[in-house]
Amino acid sequence: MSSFRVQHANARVDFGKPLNFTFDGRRYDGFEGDTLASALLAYDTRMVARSFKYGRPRGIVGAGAEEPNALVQVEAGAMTIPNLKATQVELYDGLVARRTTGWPTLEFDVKSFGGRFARFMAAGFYYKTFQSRRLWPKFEHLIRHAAGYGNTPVDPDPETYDHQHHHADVLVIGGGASGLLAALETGRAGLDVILIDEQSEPGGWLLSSPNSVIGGKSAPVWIKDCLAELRSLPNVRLMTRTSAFALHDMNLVQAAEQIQDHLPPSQRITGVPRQRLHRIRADRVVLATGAIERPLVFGNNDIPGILTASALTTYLNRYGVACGSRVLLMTSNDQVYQGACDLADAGCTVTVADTRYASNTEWAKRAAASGVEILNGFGIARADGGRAVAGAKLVKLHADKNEVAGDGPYVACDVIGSSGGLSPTVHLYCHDGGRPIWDESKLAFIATGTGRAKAGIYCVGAVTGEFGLQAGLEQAFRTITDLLTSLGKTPSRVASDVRTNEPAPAPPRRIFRVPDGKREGHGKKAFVDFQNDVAASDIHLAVRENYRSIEHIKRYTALGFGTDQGKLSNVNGFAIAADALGKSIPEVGTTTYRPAYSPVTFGTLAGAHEGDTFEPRRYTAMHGSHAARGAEFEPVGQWMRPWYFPKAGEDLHGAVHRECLAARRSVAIMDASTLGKIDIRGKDVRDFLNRVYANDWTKLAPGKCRYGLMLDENGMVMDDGVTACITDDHFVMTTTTGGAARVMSWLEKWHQTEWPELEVYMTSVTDHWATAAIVGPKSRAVLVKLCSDIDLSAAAFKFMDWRDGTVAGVPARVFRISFSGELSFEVNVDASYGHHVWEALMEAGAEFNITPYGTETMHVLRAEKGFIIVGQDTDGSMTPFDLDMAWAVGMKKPYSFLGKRSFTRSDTARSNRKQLVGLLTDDPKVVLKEGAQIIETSNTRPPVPMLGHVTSSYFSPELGRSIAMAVVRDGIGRRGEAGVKDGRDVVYAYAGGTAHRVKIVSSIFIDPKGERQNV
Amino acid sequence: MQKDYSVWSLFKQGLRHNEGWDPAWKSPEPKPSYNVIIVGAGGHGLATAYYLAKEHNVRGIAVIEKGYLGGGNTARNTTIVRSNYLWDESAMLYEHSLKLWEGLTEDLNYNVMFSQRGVFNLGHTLQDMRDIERRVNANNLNGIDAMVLDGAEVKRRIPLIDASKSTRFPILGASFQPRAGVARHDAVAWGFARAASKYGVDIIENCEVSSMDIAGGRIKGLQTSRGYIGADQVGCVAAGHSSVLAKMAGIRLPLESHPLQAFVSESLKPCLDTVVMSNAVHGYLSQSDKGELVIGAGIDHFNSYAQRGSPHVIEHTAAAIIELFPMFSRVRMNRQWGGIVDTAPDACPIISKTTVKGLYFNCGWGTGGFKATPGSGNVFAHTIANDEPHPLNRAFDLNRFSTGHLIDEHGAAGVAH
Amino acid sequence: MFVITCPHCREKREEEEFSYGGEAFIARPLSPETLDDAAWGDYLFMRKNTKGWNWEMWGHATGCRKWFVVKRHTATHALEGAWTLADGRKIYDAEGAGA
Amino acid sequence: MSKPATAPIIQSPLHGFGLVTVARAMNDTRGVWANEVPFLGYISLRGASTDAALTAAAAQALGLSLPTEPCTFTRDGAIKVIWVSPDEWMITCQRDRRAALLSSLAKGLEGIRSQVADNSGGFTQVLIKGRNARDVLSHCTVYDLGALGEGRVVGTTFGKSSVYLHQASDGYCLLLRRSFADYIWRYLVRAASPYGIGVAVFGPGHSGAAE
Repeated sequence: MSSFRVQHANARVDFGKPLNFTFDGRRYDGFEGDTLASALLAYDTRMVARSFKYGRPRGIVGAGAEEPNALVQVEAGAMTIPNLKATQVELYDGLVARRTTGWPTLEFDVKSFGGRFARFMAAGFYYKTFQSRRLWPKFEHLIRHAAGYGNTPVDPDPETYDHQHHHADVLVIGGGASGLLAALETGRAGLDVILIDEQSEPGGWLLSSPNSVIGGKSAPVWIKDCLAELRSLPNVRLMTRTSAFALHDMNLVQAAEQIQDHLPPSQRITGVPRQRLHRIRADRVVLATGAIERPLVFGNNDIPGILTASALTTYLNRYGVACGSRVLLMTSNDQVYQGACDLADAGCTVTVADTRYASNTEWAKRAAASGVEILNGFGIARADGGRAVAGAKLVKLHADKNEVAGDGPYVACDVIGSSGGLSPTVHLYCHDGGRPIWDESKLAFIATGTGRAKAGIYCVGAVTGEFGLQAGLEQAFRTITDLLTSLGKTPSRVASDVRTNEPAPAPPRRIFRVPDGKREGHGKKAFVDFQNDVAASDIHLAVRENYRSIEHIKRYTALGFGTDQGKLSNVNGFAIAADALGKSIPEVGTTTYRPAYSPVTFGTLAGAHEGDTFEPRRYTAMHGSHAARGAEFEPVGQWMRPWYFPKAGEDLHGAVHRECLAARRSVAIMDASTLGKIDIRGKDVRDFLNRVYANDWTKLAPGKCRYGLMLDENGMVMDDGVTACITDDHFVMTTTTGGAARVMSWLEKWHQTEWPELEVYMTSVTDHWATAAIVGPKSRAVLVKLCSDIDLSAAAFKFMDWRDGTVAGVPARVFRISFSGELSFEVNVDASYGHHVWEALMEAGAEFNITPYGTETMHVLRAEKGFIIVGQDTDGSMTPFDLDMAWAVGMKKPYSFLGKRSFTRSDTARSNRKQLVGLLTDDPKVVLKEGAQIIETSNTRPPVPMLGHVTSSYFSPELGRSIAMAVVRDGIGRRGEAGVKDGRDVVYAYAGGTAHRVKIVSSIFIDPKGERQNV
Repeated sequence: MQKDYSVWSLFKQGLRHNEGWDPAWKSPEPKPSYNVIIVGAGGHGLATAYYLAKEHNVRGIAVIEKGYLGGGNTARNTTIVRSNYLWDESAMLYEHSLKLWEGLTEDLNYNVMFSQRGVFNLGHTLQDMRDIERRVNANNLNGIDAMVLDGAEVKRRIPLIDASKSTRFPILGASFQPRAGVARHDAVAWGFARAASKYGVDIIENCEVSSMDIAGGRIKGLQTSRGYIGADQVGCVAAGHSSVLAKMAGIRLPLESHPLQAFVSESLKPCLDTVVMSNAVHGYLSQSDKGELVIGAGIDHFNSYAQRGSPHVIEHTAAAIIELFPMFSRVRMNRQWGGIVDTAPDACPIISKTTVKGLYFNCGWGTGGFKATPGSGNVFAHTIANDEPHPLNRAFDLNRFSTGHLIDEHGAAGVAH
Repeated sequence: MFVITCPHCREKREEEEFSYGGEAFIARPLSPETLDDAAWGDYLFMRKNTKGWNWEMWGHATGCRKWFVVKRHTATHALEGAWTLADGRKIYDAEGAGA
Repeated sequence: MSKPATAPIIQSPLHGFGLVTVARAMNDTRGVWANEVPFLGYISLRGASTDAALTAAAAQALGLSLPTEPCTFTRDGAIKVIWVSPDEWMITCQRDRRAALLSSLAKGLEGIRSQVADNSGGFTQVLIKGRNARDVLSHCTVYDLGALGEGRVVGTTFGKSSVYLHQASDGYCLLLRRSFADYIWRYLVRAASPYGIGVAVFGPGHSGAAE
């Protein structure tokens, strides 16, 4: 037993509140405030994972978001979460976690055998082999199953997520010393401030450094006082467990809040989301994101029990866990000394191998006082131990070259911590195009405090390379002073408030890869990126193979592509690459990061856009009636339209057959409310319509309606509908259901941008009108029962007329138009009465067995008449002439209407374009597949030239046979009634392997003269 | 001469601590002039150079690149490869490309990890299903493998998908192309670079074109950040930056450059063995060999050259994925990024000669360029070598925007590639 | 993600309230019939696709439903301003951006 | 044939949720209280703010002035005029006032470039009150609610839909389109669930138009 608990007062765990949990099937105890990692380490746990490529034993390395190895699967079943970092999992009672690597077991891992051949599996090895086309799929199967960490749940997520939008004057990201200072100063100045911190409590590194003193207060007291004051300010909002994972243009920050993850599933509150996406738009963003310690790179540096020095300090001071009793620390800087002293004071034997020949004298004094042994000028050549570190071989380093100068002692130890210096957490700074710069004195890519102030981005503390507490606070104070001054405000503090007990810093040694006296690749593997098994030798290999751009190096070796986003590996990788390339680090390039800073669930990103609220469903005023009558619905655009109304035991075809015959023989009724309706008014309305429609509107008289075709500028049909002339300067246009919004903004755009001089206004009245289409020979008989103030007689109310009147006691506008070819009335009323009028019509029609029908029957009825559906019979490549609808084009109109000019282009003017025709199969029972391709002969051996395709196809109950519409090259000229010779009217319709012989005919299958609608 | 890659070379080099590997490609200084300069060292540009040298015996070829090779959309796409397009012209071009994909690893002696795991294009509405039927029948008559599957069959083949009727976009069926799949994007660029380099093609990185030397209606050379380079012929394959190059030659293109975003999840154990695409819900995904869910988002509607889009696009895409796979709401996004796609009005590419003699453009691939990489390079090489389009790209010239002979693939293209 | 000040609502609003309308000030030819196919095709399809300061149209979809113009840098996403069509036109012409 | 015996039955867009039957008096047990304010009159008016004749005639016809300041509304008792754009307003009123207002507008605007359209079937209103009303809205819209002062009204997003939004006494008023009402109500209820939502009885004094 080498690890042990140290129950000191400053620990952030509550030793009075024991919790138990399970890892990999074994039960453990921990305390409230522990993370899964700290609790496991307290049990001396070393190996928690196997490495991605070689299956090497791996342990916990860090204490937070930087952790590369300890990826665990938490909970099971629908609640399971893959790939959480044990260092970020807050312990709760009954927590169940397991490893995500190591097969069949952690102890006995198959991959580790492959690992023995690591030298044959260097970076990019799979690009160089598995080239057999036959064998690759088998290799790939193996690779896929060897890769991957946790498992996705297989059941739908029982928890929910949501979004919240915020707007603030100042957003401070990071609740460490500088972040707290920034929030206090801006808060005191009366600004709207949001402070977010990713951890369960603010404090940042101070939580790991309780012996620090700020302005005469110990760190814990200083934090407590800051928080108390922040909470007392109404203009400051403090959010914990909230990780800012992306910074976007104009200071929009996305942050993910963990609302319930730290609670046992049994204690989670239903109705409260599991996680929440905060979208924060701030005038000024203050990045107080701190820095992350990077380890030094040395042989076997991935053996479990080798952590970053700062992690060792954190586990001791914050969680009360000494990770070992014989501690070896290796450093290039001052950072490890406080921890070294604390560990020694806690009873550990501590040796510091300081790669510098001269340590910081003040720290050396304090260390000596705590009984810490310091070996100056030494580094670790190689660590020993299999699944737990047992010792390390030191070498004497050259004073100024990173080379071995001589032999060194062997140090037996049960834990190693190393520090190569700090790397500023510049991830967010990079997201919106910011570029950190390399500072050779600080050995870090740093963000500048006010360099991006113009964009409203300020950086404070360690993220700017001011790593010491004293220097960081001073820099933060200066920067916030600038920020406040730019707003005409003044800071409340005086600099003395941030004086600390920190010794003046001594310069660090510039070292990343600790030499072992061997050529790179000859000694023990020295890992740079643990999660992707990238060793220093892999980087050298990449360079050797001319992958010299840092992006190539990263991609070829996978450096920094893990879920830790290269937090530990990036700078070491750069430095080693620079070495290999013989360049300086800035010459290699600047490090940059993409969102997410730390992984965020898809659920959080989606928020409430899920299930019922994924996408709007629009309903008409009659929807209740349809649902009550058992309608099946079809989504059309955002609308839910009745598709058909099955009676008991009826399928689609049965219902449609019945509905069609009702419309043709008696009376049927359809909800047409979803059609777009646009009220257009103004003295120039006819001129306007003449420009946006192909038709001529000059002579349409009040009281009359006309069908119109709307074209895009490319000359292709984009929408259609009936437009009524109310008065000379007032028209009402109808559009397709799916096209309504598009047409409305199309018309507005043309009016606003091209023809503002036209006196016309448009208003959408789609939602105002509810529309019932009463269709069939008996429709007049039905309507007359409910409408006494319109003369409905054929003579008085002609086809394509409209009238105002009253239906079922409700003011109504009735159109005598027909999309079925039958006598038909479309009754429009204030939608508030839509349901009432629908029910009244059903009641009045009962004696004629009035039959409600849906979109499917509507399609059959209109196809029998050869009426097109835009979007089904057209696909954006059909002109009015292709549709044989020249009658709807007013070529003589003075204004060159939208799309007209395009007609005369060579390809558009071609005679043999695809044209809309009707098709009749030889076998009347065969209903062609919509989407069947038209070919010349029955030969279907590819490649077969295609003439067009079937756009609409149904069985027509009226005709007792199948009918179809299709677009066919030169089709109009090939129609049977055109008297074509030698069977040019015969083609084949191919679908799913079979070709049916069909005749090309007119697309009007019944009542070509259109007499029925005129009765 | 460069060593071949094989198990044996891996073994031999392994024993020598991997110190004996050659550079994958050479990085020479630019020569004063070349017969052909390809501008843009993405997959398409490198493939063009490779096929020019290999199939047309052209020598004196340089590929110049303003950044690092393969750093544009080649490195930023979601790697879907398929050929189930609607219109003959595009179907034939993409099928030509797919055939090349099938032999590419062996041809390049570089494993591009082409994985023929099939692609599903989901249908959620009756019109979706009509369009799928139409496209699949056209594919079959063009000799392209494709089939229509119903909702139950889709569920059987993709166990995690939500096939319930209650969803906002119920899955009515899908088209399925078995030979389609995914590949390792970087490997394609590196493989072509290495193979082209073997043929003596000069690959010159960090070399940005600042102006074009055009005299008497003919291209003479390029002014670059690494000096003037003469050329008899210049092929521009610059994707999002095509309009910028065209401007230097006084040519206008029907292109708009938009951000196209994508993201990957953390690495997971295998949970999805194919590629799923849905235009209706605007999401498409596959799982990489490394275990990451690779997810393509919609394009941002505004023009941009910033390789950065808006977060709500990513959020909507995550929602779309959850609509298809509800359990993935607990999976986490690890990394997101953006590319710049050059979109044409008919969602089809432009592979064309221009009004300037010796100057050619290959652009407008929009959201779908990756799948075409070998085919695009192959026909473009032919176009340059013969100063005449290959039969497969004749229809993709610039004239179609005045004759009106557009090849509208919005249906097949959608957002989803 | 942008914040745009709608020149009609005179308020800063989030990008999601707007829809992008493409290149600004592409005037419809006054007499299309007099253009040859190339010129008509140019009007229909050819675009500047500027890398740099770009004059573009945005519509305030959820707000006033008005179309207006924005000057935005397509490489940095910097936004210089938003104007009504009329006001924007004056600046656009003054800059010679149409040339 | 004569009119049917039964008088026409009016139905509001949120009828399907049966809000009337579950509504109760507000209390402290819920963070937010909401309900539909149904059956109002809605009139779309278009014309140029800059046209003095129009603004004068409209003011005359309505008995209150047209707001010409962007994103504001004017109110007089039960009539409210909402600025939508420099050439568009939405007038809300008690349903029984609609016919009178339509005809007085029609008469008053005779010969003036304008448009008047009855949209009463197309819209409804939802009132949201309670201590967390603003929190709930911050989940639903991207708009900066801090900028929404008294007397201001904005058209903005609501989930993937859109609404007109303004403050109402101790709460907010949403003006929305009929066909989107179902989606918006579901979205609202979901957003409110962490705070607890109740369906409130808003007294007669609480008609949306009076807010």
